[in-house]
Amino acid sequence: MEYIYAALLLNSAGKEITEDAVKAILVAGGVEANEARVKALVAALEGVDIAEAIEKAAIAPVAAAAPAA
Amino acid sequence: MEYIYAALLLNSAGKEITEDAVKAILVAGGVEANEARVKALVAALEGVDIAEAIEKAAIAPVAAAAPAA
Amino acid sequence: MEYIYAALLLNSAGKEITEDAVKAILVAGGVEANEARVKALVAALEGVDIAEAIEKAAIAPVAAAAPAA
Amino acid sequence: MEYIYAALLLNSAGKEITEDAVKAILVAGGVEANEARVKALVAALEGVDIAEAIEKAAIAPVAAAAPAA
Amino acid sequence: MEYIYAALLLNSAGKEITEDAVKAILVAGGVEANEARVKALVAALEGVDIAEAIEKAAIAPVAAAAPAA
Amino acid sequence: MEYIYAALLLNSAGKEITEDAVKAILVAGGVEANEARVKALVAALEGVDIAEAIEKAAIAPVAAAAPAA
Amino acid sequence: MIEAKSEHKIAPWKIEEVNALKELLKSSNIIALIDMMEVPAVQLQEIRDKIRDQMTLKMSRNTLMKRAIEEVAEETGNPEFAKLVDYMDKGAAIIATEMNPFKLYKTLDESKSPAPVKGGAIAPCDIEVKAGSTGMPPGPFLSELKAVGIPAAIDKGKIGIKEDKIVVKEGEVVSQKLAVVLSALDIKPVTVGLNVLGVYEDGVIYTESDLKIDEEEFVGKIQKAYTSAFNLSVNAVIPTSATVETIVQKAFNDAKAVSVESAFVTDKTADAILGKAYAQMIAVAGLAGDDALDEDLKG
Repeated sequence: MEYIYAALLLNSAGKEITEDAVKAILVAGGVEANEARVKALVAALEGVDIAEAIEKAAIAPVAAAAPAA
Repeated sequence: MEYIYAALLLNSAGKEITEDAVKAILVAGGVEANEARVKALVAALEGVDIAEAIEKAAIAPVAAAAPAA
Repeated sequence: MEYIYAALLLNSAGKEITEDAVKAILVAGGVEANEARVKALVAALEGVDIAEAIEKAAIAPVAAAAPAA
Repeated sequence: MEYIYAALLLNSAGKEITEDAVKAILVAGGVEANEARVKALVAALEGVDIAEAIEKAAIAPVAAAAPAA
Repeated sequence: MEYIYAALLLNSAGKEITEDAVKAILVAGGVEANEARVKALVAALEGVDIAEAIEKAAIAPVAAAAPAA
Repeated sequence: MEYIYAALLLNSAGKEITEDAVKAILVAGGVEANEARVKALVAALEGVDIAEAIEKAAIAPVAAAAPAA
Repeated sequence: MIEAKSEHKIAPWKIEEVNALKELLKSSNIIALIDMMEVPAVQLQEIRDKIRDQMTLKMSRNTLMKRAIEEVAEETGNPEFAKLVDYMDKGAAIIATEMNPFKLYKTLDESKSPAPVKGGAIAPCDIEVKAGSTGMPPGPFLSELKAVGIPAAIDKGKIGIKEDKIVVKEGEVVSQKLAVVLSALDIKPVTVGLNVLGVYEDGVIYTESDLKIDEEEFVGKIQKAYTSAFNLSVNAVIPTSATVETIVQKAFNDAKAVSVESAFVTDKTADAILGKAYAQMIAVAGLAGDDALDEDLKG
């Protein structure tokens, strides 16, 4: 999950999620950054609305639980 | 939230959560590290079983949903 | 998800999940295999117990539902 | 599960699920494709709205757990 | 599910699940036995521990969710 | 359970569950059909709504899964 | 055997009776022997009225019924039929019907009605007397109650029972005195009606234990069979119309689980992975204390 944490850290700080930025954070954290994973992650997150994804995560289970009531 | 993500990154990478390590990550992420907050975070997480807290998080949303239902 | 399905297919067939094997499956499926993603997938799955991850996912909802009840 | 993973790989890639396509993927994965199983699977999937089934899968578990209470 | 019931009947009676036996049962039940499905059934059950497969809860919740909703 | 499987086979195939039909299936499956048990089955099922019983069973697996966890 | 000895000088009415019984036995495909010993006349009449259209009921002497059954078995070359006499009991009667044995049993069972327990009988269940007024004025009944151990007293001018009490346990003998008291209290702990001794159909004799169907048990078995089939279909990946959707969902859930567990982001799982990381962050933030948190997280 380190890669994801790095991406969310950037997002939370209002920074762009770039390969270099993710790598820099991982390295600073003492993690050997796998080039391909960084590339793949950045590519996969392109076009993902992170704020919305997080919001959904916070709400989704609740919404799902509703019919259970 | 950046501070917490930094701590999670370290934890996930099996590193110790120290002030220096957290600061290094934040700086790499382009975040200005607030000295007091880093101190507080590291102090607060000392002796905390993060793995357990994280595990609970996986279940929590649903449990949390209950009162909402 | 094509990449994951390719990995699951190999795992289910008792084969090793290698970059070449994943690529071969994707190509057979008419999918252009992205080198970085294939590499990232194989790297990401290292250290993941697929059977356990699947089993956990199958049980989790039920376990999670308990406190909601 | 190899057969269904192959089918979903095709679906995920936006390809048609045909006997030949499923077989090609299995063979690429080093799995001996059983002609009859491929036929039966493709026939069974005809008329199934996979996208809809998947969508339901994402939400269902929590809701479904309720009657167990 | 006729095919599955035929297989379970044979299994429950301690008989071997062969193509001929499955077909005979289906025909006796007035069901037109589809050659490919019969073959697929027998092939799929090869190497399967039926007792175990019967007990292991399939993620029915999803299917169940529909009427429950 | 052979008798029940025979009945469900007929039900699944949209056929009427008669003594003769159940007996024919059992015999085809190599099971010696006990006259009294066949009669009892058919008589008992006259008062049972199979569709309803099955619908309820579709929900039950969740409950069944819980102790398995 | 008395009949054997007196064969040559058998009374004409007996011959007539046996012939009538034989005709009845031959008239229907399903022949039942029932026991109507304990049925009071009033109830018996009610039951006869209820079943009249569906079956013929005939009482006779056991010896004559036995003879009729044996003769019919012999005349029709059906030794299995003769075995019905093994189920004969005192108070037996014959039912001839076209109703299948299971339906017959159900019909007779449903025609049973509650009745008072007789003195000297075995209690079929725990018999309880409930607290409350008996509605009876003070009199000798009070001491009758007390005599069988029921705590009673005069309350507001009537005899009242002070507390719930089990007066006899299942399997114990009901005393004559208690039977009278229970009857006076209008407690009917037994069900009376026609009990099936044996039913013959098509070469098979069914007894009560064969005929007593527990529908719940069948429902349970059906559900178990269905669940078994469902599980097998999904777990062995043998798609059927009832399970193909679940199989697809299982495969998808497998893929999703592996994607999330490995943090390999796909378009279908980005939300789940990011959401998981976010939820973990929130969980850890909850442990960290306000000083460690930024404004967004303070709450």
